[in-house]
Amino acid sequence: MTVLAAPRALRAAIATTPDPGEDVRLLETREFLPGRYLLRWAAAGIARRVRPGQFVHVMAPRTAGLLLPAVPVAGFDRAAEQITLLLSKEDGSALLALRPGDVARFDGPLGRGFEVDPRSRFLLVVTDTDGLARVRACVDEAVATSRQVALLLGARTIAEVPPSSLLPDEAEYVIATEDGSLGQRGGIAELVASYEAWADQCFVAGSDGLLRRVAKLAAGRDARMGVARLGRKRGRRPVRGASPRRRLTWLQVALPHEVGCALGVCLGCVVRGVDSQLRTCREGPAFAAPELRWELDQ
Amino acid sequence: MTVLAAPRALRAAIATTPDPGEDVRLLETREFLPGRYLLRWAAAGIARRVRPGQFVHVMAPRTAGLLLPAVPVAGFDRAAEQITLLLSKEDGSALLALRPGDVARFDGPLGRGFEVDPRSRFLLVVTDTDGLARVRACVDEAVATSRQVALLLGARTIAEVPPSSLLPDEAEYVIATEDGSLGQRGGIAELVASYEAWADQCFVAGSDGLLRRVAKLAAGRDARMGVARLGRKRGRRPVRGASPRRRLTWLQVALPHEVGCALGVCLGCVVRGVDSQLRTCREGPAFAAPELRWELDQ
Amino acid sequence: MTLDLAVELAPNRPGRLRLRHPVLVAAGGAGYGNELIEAVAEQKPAAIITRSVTREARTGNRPPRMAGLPDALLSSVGLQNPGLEAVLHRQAPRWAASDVPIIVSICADNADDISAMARTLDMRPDASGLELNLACPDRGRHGEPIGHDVAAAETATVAARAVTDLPLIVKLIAGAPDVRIIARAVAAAGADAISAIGPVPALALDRDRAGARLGTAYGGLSGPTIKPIGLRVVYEIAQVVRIPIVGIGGVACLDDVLDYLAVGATAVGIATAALGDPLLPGRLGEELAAWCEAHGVSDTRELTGRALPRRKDRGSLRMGPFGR
Amino acid sequence: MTLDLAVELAPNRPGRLRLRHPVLVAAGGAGYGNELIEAVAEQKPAAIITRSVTREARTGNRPPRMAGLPDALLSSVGLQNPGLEAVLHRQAPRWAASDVPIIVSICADNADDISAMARTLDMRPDASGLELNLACPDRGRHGEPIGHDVAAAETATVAARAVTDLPLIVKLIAGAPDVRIIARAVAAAGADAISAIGPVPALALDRDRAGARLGTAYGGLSGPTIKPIGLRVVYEIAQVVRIPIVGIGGVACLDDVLDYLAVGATAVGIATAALGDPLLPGRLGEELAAWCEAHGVSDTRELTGRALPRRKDRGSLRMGPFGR
Ligand SMILES: Cc1cc2nc3c(=O)[nH]c(=O)nc-3n(C[C@H](O)[C@H](O)[C@H](O)COP(=O)(O)OP(=O)(O)OC[C@H]3O[C@@H](n4cnc5c(N)ncnc54)[C@H](O)[C@@H]3O)c2cc1C
Ligand SMILES: Cc1cc2nc3c(=O)[nH]c(=O)nc-3n(C[C@H](O)[C@H](O)[C@H](O)COP(=O)(O)OP(=O)(O)OC[C@H]3O[C@@H](n4cnc5c(N)ncnc54)[C@H](O)[C@@H]3O)c2cc1C
Ligand SMILES: Cc1cc2nc3c(=O)[nH]c(=O)nc-3n(C[C@H](O)[C@H](O)[C@H](O)COP(=O)(O)O)c2cc1C
Ligand SMILES: Cc1cc2nc3c(=O)[nH]c(=O)nc-3n(C[C@H](O)[C@H](O)[C@H](O)COP(=O)(O)O)c2cc1C
Ligand code: FES
Ligand code: FES
Repeated sequence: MTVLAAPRALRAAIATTPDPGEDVRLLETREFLPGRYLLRWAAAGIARRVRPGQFVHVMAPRTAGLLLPAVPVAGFDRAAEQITLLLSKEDGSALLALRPGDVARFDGPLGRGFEVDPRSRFLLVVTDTDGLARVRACVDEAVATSRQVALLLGARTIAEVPPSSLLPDEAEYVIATEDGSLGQRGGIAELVASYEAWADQCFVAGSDGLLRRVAKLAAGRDARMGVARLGRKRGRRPVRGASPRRRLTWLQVALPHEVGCALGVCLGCVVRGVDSQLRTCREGPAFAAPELRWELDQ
Repeated sequence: MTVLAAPRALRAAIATTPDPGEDVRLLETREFLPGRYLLRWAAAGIARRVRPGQFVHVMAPRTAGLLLPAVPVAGFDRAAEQITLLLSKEDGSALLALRPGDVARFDGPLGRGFEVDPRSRFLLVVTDTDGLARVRACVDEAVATSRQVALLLGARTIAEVPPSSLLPDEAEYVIATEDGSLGQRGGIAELVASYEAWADQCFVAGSDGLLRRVAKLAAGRDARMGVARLGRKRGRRPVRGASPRRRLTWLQVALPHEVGCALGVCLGCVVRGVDSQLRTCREGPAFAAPELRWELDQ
Repeated sequence: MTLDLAVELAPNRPGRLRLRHPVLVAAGGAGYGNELIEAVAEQKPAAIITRSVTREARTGNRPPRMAGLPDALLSSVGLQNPGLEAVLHRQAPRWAASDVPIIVSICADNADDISAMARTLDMRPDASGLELNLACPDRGRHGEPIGHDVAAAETATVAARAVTDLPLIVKLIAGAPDVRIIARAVAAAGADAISAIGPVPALALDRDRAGARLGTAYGGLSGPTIKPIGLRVVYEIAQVVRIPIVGIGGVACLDDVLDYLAVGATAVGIATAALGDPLLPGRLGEELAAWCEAHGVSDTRELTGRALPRRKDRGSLRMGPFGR
Repeated sequence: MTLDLAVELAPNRPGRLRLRHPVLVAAGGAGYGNELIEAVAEQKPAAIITRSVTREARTGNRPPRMAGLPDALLSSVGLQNPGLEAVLHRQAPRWAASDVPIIVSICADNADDISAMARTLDMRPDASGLELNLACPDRGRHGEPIGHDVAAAETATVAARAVTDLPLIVKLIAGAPDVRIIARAVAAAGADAISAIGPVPALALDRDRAGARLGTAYGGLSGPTIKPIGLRVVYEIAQVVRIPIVGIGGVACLDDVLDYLAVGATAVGIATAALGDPLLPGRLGEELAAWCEAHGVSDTRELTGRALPRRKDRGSLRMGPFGR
């Protein structure tokens, strides 16, 4: 098996972040669901700078650099200088073979994270078992900044519901399962409506279907809530995708980003935006919902 | 990455050995040369039955069962119920990722080992860095049965010479390097001549070139030594490849066997015999030199 | 829920090649099958396809014949076999005694040999079917395999079909410029089923890089590494023929079986991984049954073709930001 | 010992495409090159081949476009690019400022477009060479790639050659029934060098197996998994042409570079592994230099073709028990 030697930090030099790669030390691997693991790392630099929605590019160890090198930062503790990743066995990441004390090298944090408006007090996070890794850090952000946060999670069945120990006590954790084996029966998107008035902002990641359903709901929310269209009252029309504009958007989504250059050059991570193609690794992985071309059935 | 679950013991049921696969526990991994490792295992059943030249088929862990599942047993200690394997990083064996205490499953011992004549007192072992794993167990056999043994090892340079700590003190360890950086300068085959009178039997494994050179020497030895042709005085002409005949042969070679069914059905391990094709996994990996079609330049 | 894992590989000849479950041993994965049959009481493969047999004996290729690569096997056995008559003489009596169907793979580069072998097998009660291996290099076309050429593939299929009504599987190779054309031709020429893929031509070097690692230089790549190629080929074939497909190439675990079914295979064959673990095909049959039970699937045929494009999707312009 | 790592990719145009060492970035491995060039001061790749450019702009394929597989990448970007003029306008000024030669990959399914693009490039000082990508599906031949067909490959090569004397590399694909025939034709038509291989057509499924993982269903397989296929193709080509070959496919470490050189490549290209680690091509150039020094090799050309069959070996009947 060809294994690449650890590269020097380069992506960082050209990417959104000016920081070089970092040697990180594995503190703990915990199987929180069958085949799903939480990995906690000592990673001072990344923990200090990371924003929810950002990812790291695993430079070493890896199997020829190809097995899902991009991994979302699922949690952070700036005081303890730690980050957590959530990985599933099917990802085949070489990180799962490591044991506590082992060292890996991560390039990051990379990409654009969620924009949390300073004035937002109530944050809604909506996800499913697979999407959790991409939005879980919003909960840490909320707790660190003394906001209220609710995390709605949908799963097929109770066996796929992550334990509440994955979340800080401060977070409200609401569950729906398709078979009704835990929490509400049905899809989690159906629960979003009852939070839309409460939440100042909503962050979502999960299956395509979940994203579409929540996006559709959000598209109708402004009207229902009587909210002014974002940015309308400002003098200059803000640039789509610009931070201030994103910050004011009720719904932001984090798209999956697993492989590719994370540099913006391979165009492998492209998704369709409203008026251009967007690269998940550079313009994302977090997007304001209105930036994306949803073409929803309305 | 697909990883096969541990299969039940089957090869054993149809193979030369009537024994099922065995769970073995790693005791120690030691890097004895850069990129080359000695792995010591608690493996009571295999240690009890193994003969020098035999191999095990690694059933678990493995990467889809393909990366060199056949590994020669490089050493054994019947009293301690241990065996050792020698692996190099290039083999890419999943065994190298294990740590002490981890369990693997081996099918074996498989194949036909060397035949040591009960009357032989002086054993000569000839090899090179890569071949060592296939013949090193002859030394353990010799020591266990109070025979004298000399191991001649050829390497390109001192950096590729395994340390003498790999061998018991009782063994004579003779080295030649191509660049003269340790021991005699030149090929190891050149040293065999000075042992041919001393040795009752000779066991060799290594590069094709080494095997050919030693085979050529051995082909002329009978005449030089005035040794009667093997088996000639017996009533019935012994079957080529039969144990008694092999036992009387001065030179036996262990051929490499890395992949394939180890069952005799895939014909992937075939080598050319004097009057038929021979399967390394069943008729070998140890062969009497006269069984093989050398087509030596004479 | 009654669970039906059985599949028909020759639906036009009902019951003639009915398998208890969809996982079989592909050609080369168990020799002529008897060692395996005799050792296994449970976890039996659905069927065993023999290694390919030629009309006359062949000594096979110059060693070394196999090399282990990361997640793959490179091999070039070269059809070593004692010829069809000898194989039948030595092996067939035991086939008859087994309840695992034996499908005899035959290989030749001319219609005469194919007809002769198919005729011979037609008269034997011990073979449950025939696989025609189109990987044979055609001496008439600078050694390019028969399976690369529509006309040659068609001729070969007709040569077998004309003389036997044994279930006939035709094995395609991955290297054809457009495998769909070959698949259509072979189906039209009377194949009961199609199997694909065979090994992918490849090469590996000796440790010192002074030459190729195999005696023939070139070898066929098989094992997990080739699965994405095999899935592509089966996905292509499944969209153009209606006969059953045996998906082969890199199967080593249940996920691989489910993948091949999803792209349109009715059954799945295993060679390389069965060399390392001869019980694998039978065990995966059991695992498939358990999986179906756990997922409320009562007939594996429900799984076949699930991932193929549905007609209504074609030409649809509606798609979201990530293409769905 | 003076160490000469330099290689000429267009020996008939001396000095026009002389590389400092043999490891370059293959098409798609670094976009149009400027991000990489501007970030790297040392460990520079020997050259950068741009992602393929078409005459008119293309929006590329429907997402998702990439999937990570074990030791491989499946991708289908679909030639997203703003068209040659726009690429030259935005990117070429910075190419001119760099000392890393930029080779522009062009792609089209008709001679007109190829001529037009080659002519445009011929007039620019900033491109050091031209790579003609024969993977383009030919609309005139049901979308079969140009590189599958001798006549189409020849026409395409002539179309470029006739209008430029820039160094011309023609990139072959792995899927041709007999790549040697294409290689010979392309060399005869005036290619200065040949590169191979491009990605291997393959497919992967979504996690729930309800459809293909990529938006286009099919994708191209690249990365370590395809190396044995790439080595086979280069080994084949090297036996029939005398022009330099750029070996591509699955290169990720020094051993891979040495392998491609041994089967006849003069230089080695990296795409997939360079996506993960953009410094890799430059670093492997340095590692190669160190290796040559340690092994007493003074010129990498000594390594090229070492594993190819030597004439004297051919037809030799003498071989030992293991075939040597
Ligand atoms: C595009 C392409 C290019 C190729 N280029 C070359 C090349 O340049 N040089 C080269 O030597 N090989 C070439 N081959 C053949 C390739 O090397 C073989 O497919 C590969 O070696 C598989 O090994 P094998 O068939 O010998 O081994 P096996 O493990 O025996 O595989 C069995 C297969 O061999 C076929 N087979 C092989 N020889 C014969 C024969 N004489 N008669 C009948 N059937 C036979 C059978 O159909 C059977 O499927 C090429 C194949 C393809 C598809
Ligand atoms: C034997 C064979 C069978 C195939 N069968 C199918 C099939 O059934 N269905 C199918 O959709 N595809 C098929 N393909 C094409 C295959 O899917 C592509 O090679 C693969 O998807 C690579 O992706 P890409 O070229 O689109 O992506 P990219 O990453 O963009 O690769 C770039 C390559 O795309 C080529 N390219 C793609 N489209 C165009 C175009 N319109 N004009 C010019 N160049 C273009 C370029 O030459 C370039 O090399 C087949 C290819 C082969 C060789
Ligand atoms: C050792 C070996 C021998 C094979 N012999 C044959 C054969 O005789 N005839 C044939 O059609 N295919 C033969 N194959 C090809 C397999 O049937 C199968 O098509 C290919 O190996 C891909 O499947 P796998 O990845 O499960 O091995 C052989 C494969 C291997 C590994
Ligand atoms: C993301 C990506 C984009 C590619 N784009 C092109 C391209 O535009 N033109 C081309 O000829 N080859 C393209 N290729 C193919 C590569 O140049 C190369 O031939 C192939 O990927 C095999 O090499 P690798 O294993 O090093 O990636 C691309 C490959 C990848 C992975
Ligand atoms: S991952 Fe390459 S452009 Fe985004
Ligand atoms: S390894 Fe299969 S016959 Fe020996």
